[in-house]
Amino acid sequence: MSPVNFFVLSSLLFGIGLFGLIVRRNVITVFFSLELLLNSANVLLVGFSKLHGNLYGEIFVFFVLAVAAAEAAVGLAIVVALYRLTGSIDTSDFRRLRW
Amino acid sequence: MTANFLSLLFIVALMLVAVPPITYLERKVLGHMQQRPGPMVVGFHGLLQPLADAIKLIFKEDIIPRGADRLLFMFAPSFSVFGALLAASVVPIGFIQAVPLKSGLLFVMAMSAISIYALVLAGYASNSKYSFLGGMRAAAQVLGFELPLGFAVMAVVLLYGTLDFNEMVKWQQEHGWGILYQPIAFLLFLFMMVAEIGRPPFDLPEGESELVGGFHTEYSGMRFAAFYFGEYINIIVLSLVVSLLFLGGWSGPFADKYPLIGVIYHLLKAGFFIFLTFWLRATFPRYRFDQMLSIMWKIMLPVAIVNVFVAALQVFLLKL
Amino acid sequence: MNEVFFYFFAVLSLVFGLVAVTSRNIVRGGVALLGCFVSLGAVYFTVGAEFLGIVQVIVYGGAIIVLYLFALMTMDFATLKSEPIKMAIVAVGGALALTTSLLLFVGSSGIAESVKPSISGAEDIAVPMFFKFLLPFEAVSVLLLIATVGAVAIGRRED
Amino acid sequence: MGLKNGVFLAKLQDLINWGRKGALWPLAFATACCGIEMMAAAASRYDFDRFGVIFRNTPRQCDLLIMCGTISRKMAPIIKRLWDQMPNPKWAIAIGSCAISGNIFQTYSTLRGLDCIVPVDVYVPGCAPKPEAFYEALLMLQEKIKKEKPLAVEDEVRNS
Amino acid sequence: MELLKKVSFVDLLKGMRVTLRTMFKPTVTLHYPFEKEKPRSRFRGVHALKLNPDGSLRCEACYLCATMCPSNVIDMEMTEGENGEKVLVDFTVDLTRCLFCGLCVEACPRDAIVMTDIYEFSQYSLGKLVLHKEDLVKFGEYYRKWEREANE
Amino acid sequence: MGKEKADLVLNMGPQHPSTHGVLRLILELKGEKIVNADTVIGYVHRGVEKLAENRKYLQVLPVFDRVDYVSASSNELGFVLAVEKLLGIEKEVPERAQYLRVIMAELTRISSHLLWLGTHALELGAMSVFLYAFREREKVLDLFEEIAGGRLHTGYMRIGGVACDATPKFLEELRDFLNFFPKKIDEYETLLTENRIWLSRTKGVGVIDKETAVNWGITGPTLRAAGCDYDVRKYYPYCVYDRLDFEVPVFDGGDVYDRYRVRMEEMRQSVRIIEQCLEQMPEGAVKIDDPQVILPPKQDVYNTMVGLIQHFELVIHGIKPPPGEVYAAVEGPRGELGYYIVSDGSDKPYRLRIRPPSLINIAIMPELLKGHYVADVISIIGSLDPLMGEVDR
Amino acid sequence: MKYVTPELIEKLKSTFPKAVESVGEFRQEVTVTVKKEFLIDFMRFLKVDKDFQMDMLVDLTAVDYPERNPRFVVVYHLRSLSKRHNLRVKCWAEGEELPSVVDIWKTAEWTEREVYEMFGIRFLGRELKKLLLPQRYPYFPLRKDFPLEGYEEPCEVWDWE
Repeated sequence: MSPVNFFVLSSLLFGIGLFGLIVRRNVITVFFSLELLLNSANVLLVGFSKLHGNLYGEIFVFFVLAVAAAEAAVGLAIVVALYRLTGSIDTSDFRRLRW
Repeated sequence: MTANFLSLLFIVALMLVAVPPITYLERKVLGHMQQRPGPMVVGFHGLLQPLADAIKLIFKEDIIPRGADRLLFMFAPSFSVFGALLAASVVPIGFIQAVPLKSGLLFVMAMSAISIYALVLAGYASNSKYSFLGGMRAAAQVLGFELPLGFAVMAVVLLYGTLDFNEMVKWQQEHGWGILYQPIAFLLFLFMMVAEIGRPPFDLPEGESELVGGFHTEYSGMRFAAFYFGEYINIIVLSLVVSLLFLGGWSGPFADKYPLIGVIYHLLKAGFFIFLTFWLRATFPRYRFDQMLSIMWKIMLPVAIVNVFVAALQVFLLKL
Repeated sequence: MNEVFFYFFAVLSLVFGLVAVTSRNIVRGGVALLGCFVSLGAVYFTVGAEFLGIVQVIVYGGAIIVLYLFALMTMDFATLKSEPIKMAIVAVGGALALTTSLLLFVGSSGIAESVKPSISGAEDIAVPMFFKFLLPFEAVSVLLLIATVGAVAIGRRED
Repeated sequence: MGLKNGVFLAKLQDLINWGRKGALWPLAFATACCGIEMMAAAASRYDFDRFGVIFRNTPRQCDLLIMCGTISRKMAPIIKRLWDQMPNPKWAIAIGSCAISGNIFQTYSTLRGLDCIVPVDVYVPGCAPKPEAFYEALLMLQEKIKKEKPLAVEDEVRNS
Repeated sequence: MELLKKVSFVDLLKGMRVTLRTMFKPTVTLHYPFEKEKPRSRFRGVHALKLNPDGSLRCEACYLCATMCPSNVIDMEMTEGENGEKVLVDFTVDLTRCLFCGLCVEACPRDAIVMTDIYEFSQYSLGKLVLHKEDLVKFGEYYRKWEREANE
Repeated sequence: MGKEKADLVLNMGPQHPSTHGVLRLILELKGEKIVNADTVIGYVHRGVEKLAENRKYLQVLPVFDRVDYVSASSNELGFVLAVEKLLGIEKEVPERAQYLRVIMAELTRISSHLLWLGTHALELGAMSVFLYAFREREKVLDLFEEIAGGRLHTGYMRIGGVACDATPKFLEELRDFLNFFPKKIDEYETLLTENRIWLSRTKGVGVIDKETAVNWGITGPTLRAAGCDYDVRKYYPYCVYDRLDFEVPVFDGGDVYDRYRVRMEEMRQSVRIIEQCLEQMPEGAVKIDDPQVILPPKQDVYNTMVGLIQHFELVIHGIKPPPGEVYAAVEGPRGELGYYIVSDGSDKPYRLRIRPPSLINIAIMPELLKGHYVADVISIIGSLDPLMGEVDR
Repeated sequence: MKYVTPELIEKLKSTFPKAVESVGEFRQEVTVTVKKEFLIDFMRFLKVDKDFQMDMLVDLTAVDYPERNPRFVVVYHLRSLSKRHNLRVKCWAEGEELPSVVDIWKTAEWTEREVYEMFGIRFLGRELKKLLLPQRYPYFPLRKDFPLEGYEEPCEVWDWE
């Protein structure tokens, strides 16, 4: 199997993630886009890992997973707290620096 | 490859075919535990009861409530069946195994994590408050039981040193059943299994008397039946897994020479756990939502973690 | 055979990913994201990264998306405004995304070797992870711990 | 439609009717006295489960409305709504004098019977009827279901 | 001790023992359409008009049962006979409203209206639930046979 | 801190598996926690009090069977006692009738508590207890059918006595029942009393303390679970309760669990009372000998002219108590069941008021539910044991 | 049922010489009729006085006498759990209004609502909603001039609220 497959998949995923990140103003969707970006990196890592025949890339994916989980936990906590305060999850509503 | 494909067909067929008799058996067992006979009239001793139920459900009007998220509403029940069937495909029954995965146990856990989405999405999509609460409970329940389940499994995995079901059985054939080494993990796993398939005393997402029907309040006809299929396939799969993990799977006298006997052993052992779920349903009240979570987090999780250390100690001391 | 599966799941994951970021309904978006991650898990399977695929499904499917959905359910959907979409932003975002992916693609292509699928189970991954990469592993676990504590601290309201 | 086709349809019809009458799931709903007898009928001594009858709590999964007890006018719109929520095909049994005609309670606040709001298939007199009478009504309803033509288009029903 | 109890799941196992033991007990179910239990002798079922041994009606149309009935179930129609006595033309019992309280039986001074042990009387239509004289007399025949059996 | 904001309004009932019929609760939830609750009742309001004003004393009796359909005999007894008090003949009712009344009332209590136990357990998920309780309840209903002819609506009491004497078969079956029933109570208790799930679901849930309970006018097992020993049978004995030796179970937790224990203990005490009644019951008539009040024996009606005339008189003109007003109460399974009758000297009650124990017991519910979880709602409703027929009348 | 002793009635009369309209006894049941303006004081006294200690309001209902004026009499059944005695207090509802006793006994919370919807007697100083019938129901069913079968009322009265 050609590694190009992985490059294509990864770059397209990255593009989709970036698109969402720029266009959407819904915080949750922005988080979704972030997850997609992380995953595009994962795909590439797995591809290279199999390409080189060692498992370091796969191990790196683990670390990415852990970071993603941490990001989701903290991010969601912030979003829920913001929602409680403002009643909105729209990024354009979060303008003030303090309440 | 062909053998694998045949096994896959066999297992899927077995799962789908086994569900109706199990519902029948459940009604019979429950009935007798309550001094009543259960289904009696449709067919000899009610044997055709599941068939009648199925025919009725197939030809029942299918309602999608107004205001529901149509796509997710239609899609959610199939999640439950697909997740359960995927999990079933990696579980060996005796010598029959469709997909010999290296990390089979983990795959089963992953798939059961997926099938919980059926409940959550059904609860969300129904646009009914009861369903919604049911869905919330399902989501919270996942967060509750996944961790202790993981740790309980971790203990036995440490002991066996593998995630492959076949290796596990081989280990147990050599050293004796896992329940002898890890009784606490066995108990924990039983509890979590009941919680995972959502049976009493942990049938909170359904919560018949509190939430009317929980997540399936708004479902009728075949979509409702699909939930049942998923639930019962899950019961079968997890019963098979418990007997693999702790009761030596297909090991037993003569099982080496005649693999078919092994299959029967395995099914019998799993049958006991299926019976156990009926038994629990007949006997126990239901936990409250917050109590269930606090049991999971405050009792089960610490016990499971300590148990992992115990398992490590066992491995260290016994030089297994 | 594996290649066919790879293409199938890759396309599936892309479609789901696109749905996830463009869907108006956040819950549907979440489900699409789940589909995307599961198909990515299947993609890993096709090259033999079996353990990783399962972990992907467990972590993303079993934990992260459930967390998202759970948080979403505590919000009142009626109050969530539907966002107005400005074509200018869409155009700029699309262009930017396209160029970036093109750049990435161009930059990484040109490798002649081919990928050799080999099955990597738990043990294969565990050995280098716990010996060679022990320090990063510990660091990541500390990060997770801090994240958990932080999430709890933020989530708690001052009653 | 050829003869063979007709026979096949007739057989299929029989099968559907058999399934439907073998798995009647009533709504676990009662307003008054007869509801207690309904519970008794569902309990061990009589055991509704023998006939494949399982009580469902949500109207979406029900085929049968067993109306037990007095229907007050305040309750009537709700019962109508429950009936509308039930998916087709559905049947209704009026148990006891209250559900048939309002019984002795011919007062300012009671409805004169279930058939004011819902088409009733079987009427069971009694106040409260013995649990056996519930079974008789169920058997009568099964007889009625047997004669139905679930696959027939409406014109055909009109012609026949 | 408390802890031991908790850990050993005694409380739960005890309950499970009860259900398991019950499973092997014979069922208490009455298989209704196949086996029927006779109601007790005082059971209040569908009404009947009793007949004299010579086959004539015992009812003298005194209206006491209709007066006593709290639910206005009973109605009768009569004409004057040849000798000036009242002759019952029709006697209706409207089962749709009946309470089955038995007060009519108590009120009857001639022991003419009685309650049988018939409890299976479901109908497809409301009209059949209004019993007329002929039905009541038919039930009266049944009652006579039943009474004789009870006396034996 | 002020009123918490609710984020979900849940409309529980009228059709809901565990609202005991047609109670409707409007719950304002925050997560699964209730911040505000409201009760809507009246879905089986049948106008019984109005109906009673339009029926004669003799005719109205069957209606009260249907008011509290689970404890028909207690309701009849309350009404009958009130009318007898109005007539001033409560001392003249024959003793055998009094004992039979007590037996019926206590059997009713058993059957009502069994129904309560079954449904309450079913609501909390213990399915078998429901069916076990109904298994024994069938035996009680058989007894009712044997002595009175009706399973639910016994129609056994009469003003001035009871409808008919007990048959020998009834007494025999009753003795059998009393022999095996205590064992069955033990069986229920093994399933529930020590069960940790049951304990966690019921202990400390829905606590009502004594002062609150008295202030809200709560009676019956709910009051006794809160530590007050009020029981009409002990405080103001009617029938022959002053001659019987029994205890009133009192617990002082005031939570759902204690209400459960009170009811279980009450069933045991009921068995004891019935046993004593069977021992002490004298032979003799079961109806007062007064043709103004009760229909003369059938023998007299068929054979004597006097009897026939008295019979006609009573049926057509009915009982005519003197003008006045009385309040008589019995201890029903749910609490003090009172009948307040105002008579203007005619054959119909001028005003008849039933003091429904359930109505007054569940009035506290909106207060009580606050701060509990949705799952607790059902256990609290269950423990208060409201009967909607009686609440709405 | 034990009712309060004559001495206690005397005490009542001496404490509230103007309030007590009449004292009646029928079948050993004592009924005290109280003037409307003294009702709350009288009730509070009955609750806190150490000789009475009427800590439980057993029942609250009303009787309609259409030919009299005022037309309705509200009947309170009081009980002392410690002294074990009862007392029936009556109060004629002049102008179909009475002060509410819900502050003294919570039992009145629902029973007053019921009396309001059945008779149309308004209790002052509290929120009154219909209890059993729909909020839009226009009649008061337990009044004597209301027929048993009721009047025709528009259908939407019964609609689910």
